[in-house]
Amino acid sequence: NNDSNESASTSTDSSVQGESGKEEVVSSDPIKVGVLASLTGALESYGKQTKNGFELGLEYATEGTMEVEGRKIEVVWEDTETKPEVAVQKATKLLEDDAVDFLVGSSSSGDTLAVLPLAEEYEKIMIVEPAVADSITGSEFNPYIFRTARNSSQDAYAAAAAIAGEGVKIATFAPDYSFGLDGVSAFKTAAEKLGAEIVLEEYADPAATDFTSNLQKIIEAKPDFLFVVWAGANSPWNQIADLKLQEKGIKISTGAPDIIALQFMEPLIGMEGFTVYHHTLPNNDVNDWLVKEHKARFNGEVPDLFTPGGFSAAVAIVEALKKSGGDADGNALIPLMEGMSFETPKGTMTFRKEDHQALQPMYSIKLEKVAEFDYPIPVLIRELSPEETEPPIMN
Amino acid sequence: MNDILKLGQVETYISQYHILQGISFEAKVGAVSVLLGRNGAGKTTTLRTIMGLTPAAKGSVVFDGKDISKMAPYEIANHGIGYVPENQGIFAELTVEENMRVAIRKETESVMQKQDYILELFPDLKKFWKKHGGNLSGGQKQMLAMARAFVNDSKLLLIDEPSKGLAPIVIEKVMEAITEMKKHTSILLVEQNFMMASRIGDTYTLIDDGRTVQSGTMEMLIEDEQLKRKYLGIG
Amino acid sequence: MIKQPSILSKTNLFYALVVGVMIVLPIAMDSRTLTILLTQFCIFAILAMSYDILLGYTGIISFGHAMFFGVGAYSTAIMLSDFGPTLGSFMASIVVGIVLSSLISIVSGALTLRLKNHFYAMFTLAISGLFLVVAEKWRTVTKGNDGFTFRAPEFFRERLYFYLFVLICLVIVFILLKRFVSSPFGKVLVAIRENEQRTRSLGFKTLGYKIIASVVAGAVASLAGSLYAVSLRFVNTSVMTMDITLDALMMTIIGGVGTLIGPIIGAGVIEFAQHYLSGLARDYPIFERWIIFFGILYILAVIFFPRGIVGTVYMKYQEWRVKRGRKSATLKFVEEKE
Amino acid sequence: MELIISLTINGLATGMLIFLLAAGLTLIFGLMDVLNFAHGGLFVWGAYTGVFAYAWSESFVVGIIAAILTGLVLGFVTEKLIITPVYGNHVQQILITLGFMLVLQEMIKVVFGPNGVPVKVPPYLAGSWEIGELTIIKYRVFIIVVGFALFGILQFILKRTKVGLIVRAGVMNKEMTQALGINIKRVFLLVFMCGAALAALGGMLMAPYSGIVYAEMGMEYAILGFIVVVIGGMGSFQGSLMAAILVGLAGSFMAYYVPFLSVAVNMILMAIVLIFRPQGLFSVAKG
Amino acid sequence: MEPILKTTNLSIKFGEHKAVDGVNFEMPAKHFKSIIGPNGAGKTTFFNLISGELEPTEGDVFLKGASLKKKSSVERTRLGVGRSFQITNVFPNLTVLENVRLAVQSKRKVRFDMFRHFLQYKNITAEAEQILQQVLLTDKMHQVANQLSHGEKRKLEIGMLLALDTEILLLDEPTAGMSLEEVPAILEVIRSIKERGDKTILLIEHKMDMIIDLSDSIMVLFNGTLLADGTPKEIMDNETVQQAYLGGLAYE
Ligand SMILES: Nc1ncnc2c1ncn2[C@@H]1O[C@H](COP(=O)(O)OP(=O)(O)OP(=O)(O)O)[C@@H](O)[C@H]1O
Ligand SMILES: Nc1ncnc2c1ncn2[C@@H]1O[C@H](COP(=O)(O)OP(=O)(O)OP(=O)(O)O)[C@@H](O)[C@H]1O
Ligand SMILES: [Mg+2]
Ligand SMILES: [Mg+2]
Repeated sequence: NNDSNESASTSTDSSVQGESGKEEVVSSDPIKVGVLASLTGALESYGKQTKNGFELGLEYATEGTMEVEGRKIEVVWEDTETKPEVAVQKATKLLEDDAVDFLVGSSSSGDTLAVLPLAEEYEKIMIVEPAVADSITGSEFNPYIFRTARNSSQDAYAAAAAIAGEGVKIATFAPDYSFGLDGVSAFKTAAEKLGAEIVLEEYADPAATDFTSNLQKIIEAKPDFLFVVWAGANSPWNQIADLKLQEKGIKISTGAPDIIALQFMEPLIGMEGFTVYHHTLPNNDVNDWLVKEHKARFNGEVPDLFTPGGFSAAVAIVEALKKSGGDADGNALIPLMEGMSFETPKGTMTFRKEDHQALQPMYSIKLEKVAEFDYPIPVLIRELSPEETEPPIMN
Repeated sequence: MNDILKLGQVETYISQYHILQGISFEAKVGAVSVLLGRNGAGKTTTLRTIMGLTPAAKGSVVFDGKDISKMAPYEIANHGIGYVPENQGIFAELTVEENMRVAIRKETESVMQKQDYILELFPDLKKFWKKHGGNLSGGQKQMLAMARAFVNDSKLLLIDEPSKGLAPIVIEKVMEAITEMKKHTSILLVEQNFMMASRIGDTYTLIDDGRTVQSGTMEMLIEDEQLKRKYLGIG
Repeated sequence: MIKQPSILSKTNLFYALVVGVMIVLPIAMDSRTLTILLTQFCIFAILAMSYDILLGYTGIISFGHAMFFGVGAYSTAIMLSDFGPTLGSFMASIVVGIVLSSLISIVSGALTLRLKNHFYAMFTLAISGLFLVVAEKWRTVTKGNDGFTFRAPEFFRERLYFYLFVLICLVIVFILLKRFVSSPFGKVLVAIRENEQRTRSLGFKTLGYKIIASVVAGAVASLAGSLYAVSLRFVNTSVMTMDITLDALMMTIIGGVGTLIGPIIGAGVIEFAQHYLSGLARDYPIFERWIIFFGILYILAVIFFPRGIVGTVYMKYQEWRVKRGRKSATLKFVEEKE
Repeated sequence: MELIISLTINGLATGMLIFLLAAGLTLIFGLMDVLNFAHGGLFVWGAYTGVFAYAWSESFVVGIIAAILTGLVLGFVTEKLIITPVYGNHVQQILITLGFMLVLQEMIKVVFGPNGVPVKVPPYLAGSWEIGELTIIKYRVFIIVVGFALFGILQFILKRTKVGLIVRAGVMNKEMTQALGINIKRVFLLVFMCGAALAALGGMLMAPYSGIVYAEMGMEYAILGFIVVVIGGMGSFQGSLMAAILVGLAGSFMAYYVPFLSVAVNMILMAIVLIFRPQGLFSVAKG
Repeated sequence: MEPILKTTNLSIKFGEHKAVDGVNFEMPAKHFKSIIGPNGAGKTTFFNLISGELEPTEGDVFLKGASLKKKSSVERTRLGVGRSFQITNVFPNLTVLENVRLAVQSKRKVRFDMFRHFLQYKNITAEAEQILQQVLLTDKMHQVANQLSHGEKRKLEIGMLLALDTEILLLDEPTAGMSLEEVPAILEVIRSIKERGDKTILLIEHKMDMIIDLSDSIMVLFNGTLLADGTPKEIMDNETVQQAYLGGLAYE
């Protein structure tokens, strides 16, 4: 029944709040948050995760009252359809017609980048979640942008931490477009810093079905590790298994993705890599609450890769508002949020002052078959501290 | 009853245009009936209406005792009507052979014999058996269109301007063929070539402006100078 | 005799009225959302009109129209971010986009416009696919799939001004293209659509005509792309994808090919239907799968408006006139179409 | 040498897979001249129903049968509701089939859920053989065999019956074929259903190969199908087969030797063929 | 006098089949020549070679002494070789008037004028209407061409050729399928063109009475070769022609 929450995360009686707000210096009107996500199309499942997470996060951070400093919080959802022009349309609608105080979003880097200038134009805080492109907090950065999602570089550092070391030979394999190329280049920097040697960079047509040629080359390069950056439906895992890379002494490493994608990674059981989140990994109260509530609310489903992200975005907003005493003015919030730390299902996150990227824990993991799950799950090797995966400042 | 085909007050629309506004005539078994009329009179439309290609809105088309006015074209064809359209309707990218194969309903002994007979009649077709229909000369296309209609055993043949574009010597052959056909088939002919029409026609029907003007035996028409002058511009 | 075209014809007055409403509406409603929606609509209307020159008037199906749109969008985005967000560099970028598009049209047209139907369509698909790859790979300039943001010229920061500018572009493009298609040149294009071989034997060099048509279409599409980039202040490879071509195609067909006004209406229908339907999804969870309704809209459009909205309305109107027995029906029809 | 063999086998398998995708389009687009953008939808529906039947019955064969049945039924519905009104009109075909494609694709999400579904290769086809340095994936060999078998059957049917001829004649001049006593509507319906069934079968065979089915897979592969049909020459199975193999091999070798171009290989191939041999490699029209 | 049109050893092969085989022919300007021959003799192909629709495998066509070898059909039309088609070949979805107007437009030099409304070219429309009058199609002027009956399309075909107003007219069976009543009217049109005396006309026909009536000379093609060329009388008396073409049927 996740739909019933739509745009009505505030179920508490509004008249009461109206009155209680009267004494406040700042307005007692509700605070509005506009969330942009891909609610249809190929990235639909990401959008839904963000949505569920965000709603739970609000509830958690407001302790169920759905209000902060006496102001009610209202959420308006918009579907970007993973099209930049729609994202801009919808964002403008949120900023203009709904007069939202915060933007949150979105599921694709393209949509997010297209919306960034609007945040600046309207001087509203935008929490980026879960888009990963480095340029969001890098070359395209503006001061109204805060990102709770991890960025590509953080992924890369986490990945490097998992496998790179002095003299380790690594080959990379990635889809031939921004996501893959950025991922590999960030990984390369991180891995080389740790003394590893990148022996081969292979890229494949993201729409391809046959990866054997690329894998053939990788086999010939005889690396110790193959680091794979992948996203999208047709994955190379089966072919990696079929060509027996692991038997040939090439260890595979990659990021453990969302649960749906994990289902396809059976062939990779045993691989060591990293992940952003899996509900079994973080050991803290927030996560416990999230898992419990999520299960209770969504027929026993557990939170997925981007659920804590949505959750964190909500927490960040509420915490910022608490600091400002309910003032949602963007310019007033920026200094308060810079350097702000807040508790999320992934532990403590901190918005770095320089580029507003949230530094956050990541996880070194090993993919294993565990009895109670029907898909391989990432098992914690070591939690990587926020500092360990701190990416360079690029804005 | 010896009418193979009988049209009763047939009216046909093409989109919103009222083209046929009352066509009635009979075609006798074993006879050659000829439709005459100036350009745009509605002769072709009449044949197309019989074939079910532009179905009649009103009136009856009775073929061999059955009303076929509501049937689909292929059913009508399968009831035994063969059709040579005025634009020949050759399948341009099929070879002559393939054109014939599409036309032949069942490859029985007798049909194959008939095909041989027809190919003797039009040796050009045999010569260009493997050629694409679209590459034939105008007259050869006309021959192919006729061959396609002749090859099956039909009870009635509708032929739209067979002499068009044919050399005089071939017209002779076609007339021969039609006379031969007449032995087992009835024929409804649209023909501008009055010489040919009058030589092989048994009865005529005059159409003008989508209406039947007059019908009768060919002899009567040949006699009737006035009628000829008025509707056919000859005499 | 056929009436001479007059500036004060009923149709033109009607158009003027519509433009008037389009100017007043966003000001009166004071809604930026509406302004943005209308801006998008105008941009896609321009794109769809350019497509109509190919599909509706010359009878060429192209699956690569997005490449011109993309060239325009990237020219503008790159120049605005490299040479500063001034009106000057914006205008220059439009010119650059148009010149590039024209060059591309000429080269690809000369290579393959002799091909028929699907073959040309598939060739354009290939070429635009290659352009997409270039946009993806030339990351120093395009930033690849992620794309980049840039600043719009000062004057266009006020979205209403930008909207008015786009609207003016739409009107000008419409008038110019209308002139173009009803000129003798345009008549030859229609002849090519109807029967190319015959057009040639009347003494028209059809290849030249087709290339010019595709140059015009490409240039206008590039203009649309430039405007699009400024409206988003962002560009990424999505401007080059098949989706854009398909949008243009759908808008043209829904509105009615070969009518020029049709594509504008088609753009309106699609933009607003999309906006409205996805809005419904937010308010009523059963509309979560609103795309189904969107698809059904296309299907119904074909069934009820087989010649597109404008084309079918014209046809029905004509039939109605004939039924009323007016002799002048066809004459009227011809005149109005022209 | 091993390398060449291995690249060839993989290219061949990919080619065969593409042929399986394109076979249905060879009938519908190549022969019947219908620009069917909903083809990808038929493909996905085949894949999904097949995969679900396979999972439910634990028999791959049952999955294949389910996919084919789905294809036939959907083909019937599609032809009757969507295609019949628009034969011969490419412009309308594009619009209506794209609309239908959206419906099919979204309906997948309604019926089977929005997420991708994992598919396993049946155990008897799983794994690979190793011959020296050479690794041969079993399922690929299976695909190659099925591809050739299907090609043989289709070729046989088309050559031995008048169906191909009648369809081509019907496309050229529908009225005339009717006047020759052929119920062309029914012929078109049957051929379309076969095309749809082939699409569905292609989807089902594709599923274990890529290990996943997802709603958006249709459109991607349909475009590839169109490319192959055009390169091969409209309406010729032989052409589609050769073109598919060409595309497969080119992809395989390019990815190895000229990786920079591998993203663009299909497009380049098609552009070259269209410039130098516009009617396609094996055109039926030009004997 | 230089012949206006000349062919030397003009030949074309389709595969093994020689459709036109070494035809040497010439004709003076303002002459009226008819071509007869059995079906498939190569008459239309001969026209196609002259008008540039097909390329000869051998030989050449000369217009006023200049070789046409390198000229496309478009250029030949502009140089003054106009033709009508045996299989009706019009613009199906344009009105009759527009069909003719396109032809008139081609003759005038307004082809690349892109931004003037075509209705402003009143004289083009006027001329088109006048031509439609000549070919008896005035009352069908605003009808779409594919709504015409076959005979009417033939008339339109001639109208378009007249509108092109080329020096040489190639007429391929202009009256095939035309009704008895209307053949004379079209004949009149052709005759009046002939009598104006500024056109060179080549006519393919099977209607012998008409040919004999109009032609200055007749040439006979047979199996792609030039069988005979001479005055109508000579041709009619030629034994071979009798046998190969006319059969027992002389003419009416
Ligand atoms: N598709 C159509 N739409 C509108 N009118 C049409 C259509 N087809 C034919 N007509 C009109 O119907 C009338 C009759 O046409 P039809 O073809 O039957 O004439 P016809 O007697 O065969 O003439 P012809 O001797 O020239 O072949 C003509 O006036 C023609 O203009
Ligand atoms: N494009 C082509 N390809 C192959 N053969 C052709 C082609 N065009 C014509 N032919 C053949 O060349 C021969 C001459 O054809 P052409 O059309 O010139 O005959 P024609 O004299 O005009 O006959 P008709 O009086 O029947 O129109 C015919 O046998 C025809 O089949
Ligand atoms: Mg007729
Ligand atoms: Mg001829």
